[in-house]
Amino acid sequence: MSPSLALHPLVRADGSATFTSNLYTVLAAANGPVEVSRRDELPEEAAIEVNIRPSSGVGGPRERWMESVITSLLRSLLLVHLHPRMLVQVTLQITAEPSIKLKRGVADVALLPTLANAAFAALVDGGLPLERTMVAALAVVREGEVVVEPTEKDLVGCQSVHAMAYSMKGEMLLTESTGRFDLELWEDVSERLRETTMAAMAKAGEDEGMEGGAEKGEPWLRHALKENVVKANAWREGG
Amino acid sequence: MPLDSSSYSIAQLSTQAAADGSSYLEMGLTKIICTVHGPRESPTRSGSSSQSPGAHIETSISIAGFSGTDRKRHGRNDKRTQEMQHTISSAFSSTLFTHLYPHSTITISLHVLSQDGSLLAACLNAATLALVDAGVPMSDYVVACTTGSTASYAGDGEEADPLLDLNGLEEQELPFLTVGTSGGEDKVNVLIMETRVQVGRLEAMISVGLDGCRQIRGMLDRVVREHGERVLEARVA
Amino acid sequence: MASSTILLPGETVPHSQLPESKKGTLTLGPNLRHLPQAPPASISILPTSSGLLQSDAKKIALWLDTPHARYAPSVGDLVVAQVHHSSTETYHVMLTPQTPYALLGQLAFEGANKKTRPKLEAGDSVYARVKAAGRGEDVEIECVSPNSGKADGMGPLKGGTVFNVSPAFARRLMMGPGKGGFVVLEELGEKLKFEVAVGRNGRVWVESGSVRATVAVGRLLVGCDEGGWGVEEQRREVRRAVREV
Amino acid sequence: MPSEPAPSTNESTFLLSALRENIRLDGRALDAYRPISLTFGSEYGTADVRLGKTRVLAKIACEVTTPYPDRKFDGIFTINTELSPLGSPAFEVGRQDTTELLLSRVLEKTIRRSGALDTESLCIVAGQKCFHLKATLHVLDHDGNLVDASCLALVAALLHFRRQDIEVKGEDVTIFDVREREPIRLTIQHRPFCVSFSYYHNGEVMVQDATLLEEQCRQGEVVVSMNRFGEVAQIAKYGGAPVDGLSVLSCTTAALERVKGFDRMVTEALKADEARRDEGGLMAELSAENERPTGSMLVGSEN
Amino acid sequence: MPISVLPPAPAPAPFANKPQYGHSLDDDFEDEDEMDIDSLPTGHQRTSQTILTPGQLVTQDPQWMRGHGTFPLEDRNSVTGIHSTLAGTLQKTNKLLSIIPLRARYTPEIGELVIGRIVEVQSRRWKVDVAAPLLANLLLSSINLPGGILRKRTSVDELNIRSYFSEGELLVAEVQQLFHDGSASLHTRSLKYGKLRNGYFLSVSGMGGGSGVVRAKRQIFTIQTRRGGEVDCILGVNGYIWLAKHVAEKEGVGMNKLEEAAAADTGMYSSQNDEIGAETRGEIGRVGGCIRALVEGGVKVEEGTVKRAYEASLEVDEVDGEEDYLGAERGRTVVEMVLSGRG
Repeated sequence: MSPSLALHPLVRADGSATFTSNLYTVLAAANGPVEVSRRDELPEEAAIEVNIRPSSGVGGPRERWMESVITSLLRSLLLVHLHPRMLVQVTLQITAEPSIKLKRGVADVALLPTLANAAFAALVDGGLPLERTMVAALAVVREGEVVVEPTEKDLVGCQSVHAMAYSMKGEMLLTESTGRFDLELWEDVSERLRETTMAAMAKAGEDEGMEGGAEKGEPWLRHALKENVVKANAWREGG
Repeated sequence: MPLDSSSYSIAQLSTQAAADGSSYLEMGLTKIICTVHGPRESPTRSGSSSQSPGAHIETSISIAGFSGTDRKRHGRNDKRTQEMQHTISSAFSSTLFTHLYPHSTITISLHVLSQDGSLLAACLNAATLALVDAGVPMSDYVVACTTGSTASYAGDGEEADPLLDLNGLEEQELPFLTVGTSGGEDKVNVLIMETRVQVGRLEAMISVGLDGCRQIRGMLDRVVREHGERVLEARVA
Repeated sequence: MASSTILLPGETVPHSQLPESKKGTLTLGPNLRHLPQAPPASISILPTSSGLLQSDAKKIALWLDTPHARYAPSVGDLVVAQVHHSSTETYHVMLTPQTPYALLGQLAFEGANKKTRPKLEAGDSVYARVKAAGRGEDVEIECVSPNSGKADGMGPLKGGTVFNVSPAFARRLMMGPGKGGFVVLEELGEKLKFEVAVGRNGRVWVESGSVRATVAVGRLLVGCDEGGWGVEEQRREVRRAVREV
Repeated sequence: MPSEPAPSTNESTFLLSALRENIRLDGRALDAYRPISLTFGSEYGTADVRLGKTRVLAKIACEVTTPYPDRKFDGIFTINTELSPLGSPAFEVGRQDTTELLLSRVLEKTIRRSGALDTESLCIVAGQKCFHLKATLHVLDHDGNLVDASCLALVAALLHFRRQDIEVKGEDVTIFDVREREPIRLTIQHRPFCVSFSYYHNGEVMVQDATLLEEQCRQGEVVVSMNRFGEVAQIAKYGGAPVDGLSVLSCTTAALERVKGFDRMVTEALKADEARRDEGGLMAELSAENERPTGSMLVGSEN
Repeated sequence: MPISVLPPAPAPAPFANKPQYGHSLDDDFEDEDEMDIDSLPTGHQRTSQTILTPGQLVTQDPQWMRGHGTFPLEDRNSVTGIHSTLAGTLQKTNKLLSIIPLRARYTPEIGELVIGRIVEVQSRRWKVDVAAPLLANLLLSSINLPGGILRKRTSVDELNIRSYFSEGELLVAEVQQLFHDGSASLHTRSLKYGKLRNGYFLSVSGMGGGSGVVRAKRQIFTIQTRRGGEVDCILGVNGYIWLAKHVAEKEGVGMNKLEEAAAADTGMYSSQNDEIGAETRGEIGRVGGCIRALVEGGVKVEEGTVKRAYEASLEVDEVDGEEDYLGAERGRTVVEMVLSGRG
């Protein structure tokens, strides 16, 4: 099952997106560039503020940690130097979670790809200047086997969880893992995730050429973004 | 319904020399000191803050730990207190001539020394006196009181007897509301009700409350006049 | 005309899409950037957002449209600005919420000198053009054309009201009759008398002298923006609105 | 510090003169609401309310904890409202602002203080174990009238929510997983809804369901919370321009009509949701079993 | 120093002991209606002796004009009346009716002498607290610079702005101009204005109060004290008062520009106090005590009352023995003596 992405679900925020993976749904809003408080102002580039809001209750240290991970990921995506002394604000609201209780560490890593994809899509929707396109994905190792984009059941009793993000050019932008694994296994996982994420961004032509393209899934990110652009430009045909 | 005011309410003006205006008010066992500072220039006037066309009214309520029977600590961040602060600020922002004082602040500080019901009403009355003392122009006094209904919400509306100016115990047992008026002719400025009551009961409660406010207005007005006469006496002497 | 190249952030603009003009330099519009460090043989132009690649062979320009972005001021844009406060020589005005205020000189009006300058209060609206906007510097606007010294329709906006639309919609409205896919204003103009000032910052000022007519114009504009009406639908809605007024 | 910019003089003057002629900028009648939609999520206890452009999401979660020592026989019920930049770029994370304060106080008074939820039913073992019901309100889009939308979403979510079933044997408590036993509904004693009135021209013009712009231009508001049986849970008029006592009373009359509509709407939406969930037919018998206690509570509050 | 412990003031009589007054709003409005405005003398310093309270109707007679402290309100019969917004007394200036509040913050007016405290230093001006709703402005160009009046202002002066006045320092100045928001612009372009030192600051409630400083012919005067030499008194109209050791003026009255320049140079902007003898300090303190006693007794503070109070305090000392403190009983005695002296 390929993840689903809907752009611009909100009205007030500059850019917004809803992203649903096998496990979570995250609603993201991006505002920017907006005025920044003196305290957070950076002289040469835009400050990035990420807020993660759990579906119930208020955030705690776990959310703060995820925020720091997402912030540094976004810093590698956004062209921050284009808006010095301004703020790019990203708010990530978790709206649906797995119904089973996951171990804390597992849940944190498992959530990261959904957060990252939602945040990226919201930034695109808000027209904020980006350096590259990226896709994040999750994999678990279960009974020695790598499962990409796992379901709830796959997460229970897995050995390790890996969240990674790749740019369109195949650069690794994010990697967070937890559990027991060795370097070899990690390399294996990262290769698998690279293929998956690349497939999500692939151009239609390249997709077929790729080995086992069907298995990797369709280029959902490209489709979703393309659809959004086509919709916005529909008037050109009419006029 | 006459307000039982014999040896009951006490009010004074100009009790704190250091403030621009001040008052002390007792309504039953609810006792409040109010000080008013300003209008004075708003402290933060950085570029981003809005240049408001009129004075901004800030209210702070501090409830002494010993004011109630349960010796509870009342934090400033208590939402109930904050709501009262907001209510008082907005009640006066429509009554005071704030447009005469652009980009300045009027601070109302209320210190609750003892509480036994009708807290919001007492705060509003005390603030009115202190603002009069401070010489802040206003279109009318803001006066408030509480009214309750004797029967519980499930009972029949006809038999219920509304009562005026509730104490703490009555507030815990009966549905009640706080009504504040200003501008004369039964104009309702503040109306806060937090207990469940049948809709049919409201009319009687509000009309008794309006009557109570009229009486309290008379009292406050007399206090102001007496205070004024004393001041004039001293000036002439 | 419109190409059908849709790009994602960081993809290279294909060479085939570059305007085929040998003379003159290529102008890059919004949402595109040039990477100079790339080998000289290949011109490396990257989009910073996802959108439809637009090119103008005459002006040798290339740009990318983004549908929802916050308005970014660029020199020459006409905007509807709101005065926030004034200091001795300038008005501080709001173009979009939550962004630093733009500056409007108190003398930047047609024929204004110390005595004749318009007195603006906080909350007043002006129709102005962006005079300066650059990275990291204050945005400046003016209500007088730099060439003619005339107001050219700019200046304080008296009466009427302001409606909020998306910046993309505002830009299309300003493309002129038919070009932006809108016929609302033209159609309405035949039936009703009203003044309108479209600001690129997504604020449209409308004044007709009658509350009902102004509301009708505003609702049509907002409906058009949010509903994405086609030309036929626009005509139908205009007819209905006119009947109601 | 970001804040909602004040409307321009043109906008506020125009809005007021339009209201003088009983015209609203979106063409509504003064007492009309914007289109309302109420949808439930796939999880129990999730309600999404849209009121024109305003959108609120209410979520209910439940966990087992120890009760407060001074309230041994009660479970814990908290309502959490926090405004984030999601709803409007003017909201700042973690900042206390008046909109949030008033919203949370109104919900507190309307739902918690009026006893809409029977907290005793959340008690598992007196003094030792109880359910902690956490209601969280997410404001996704703010275009005015957050109070009415939030209250509607919260009441709907509470009615939609099912908690895990339990079994108490002496000191031992078994909490059944959703898969093991059909979860059960909460005991809702009455359904209060909020109706907010904004007024202009010294109370001569009263408007329901104000948009953000209308809220910014108003002289004051009256928030009435009541259920369809005419029991008023709270009234709040925090200062603002004084109005006649009579017009406040007329607000309650208008609110009653509106509340009846809300109540009907929630009932229908719940029914539709149930029908959708019941497609498998598997839950039919289980839910019939659960119908009884909830139904009787509703009757009880009718007296 | 002796401390007098005051017994708590008796609680004011509860309401019910007095006849019900203004039982309803309507009574209030109508009873107070016909105030005899015509018989009221017109002009400053002469106000009615009846107290008006906020919301009260002053008159419905259309011949009068609304002044400060009033607002128009239409009643049920759509007759517009002038209502009071303050608790105070009525003042009539020809056809203009104003309410003079019993007490209020200072409202600056052009030409008034005020004492202020520097709150903020900006690039070319100071922000001065003068007890008014808004801070007053003092422009760098509105002060005398060392080197005389002919000296040109330079950017160096802008950089050295703190060497003239810095935060917390006191000055005496005149209100030069008012802005549309009611805030004042000050100037110190006269030798009698400028930085304050060698003395003692005290603040009493400002204009319009039952007590406090009132506008008078002279706001600056010198008291010849018995032991400490001369003490300068500056009574700011805004209720701020400065008492200082008298500094002899340089050579005569007719100052020319050169002398002015010289005076300016010698420590015009110094923040250092001169040597002040213990006796002078004592006398400054005594004058301060007198003023406080006057304020407490509700007597207006002006040259005459201050001087009389000083004399009275000396007499009290002769009777009761010497004591520095002028509070409580002694204070009241002084006030009584002042009042009887006048009557």
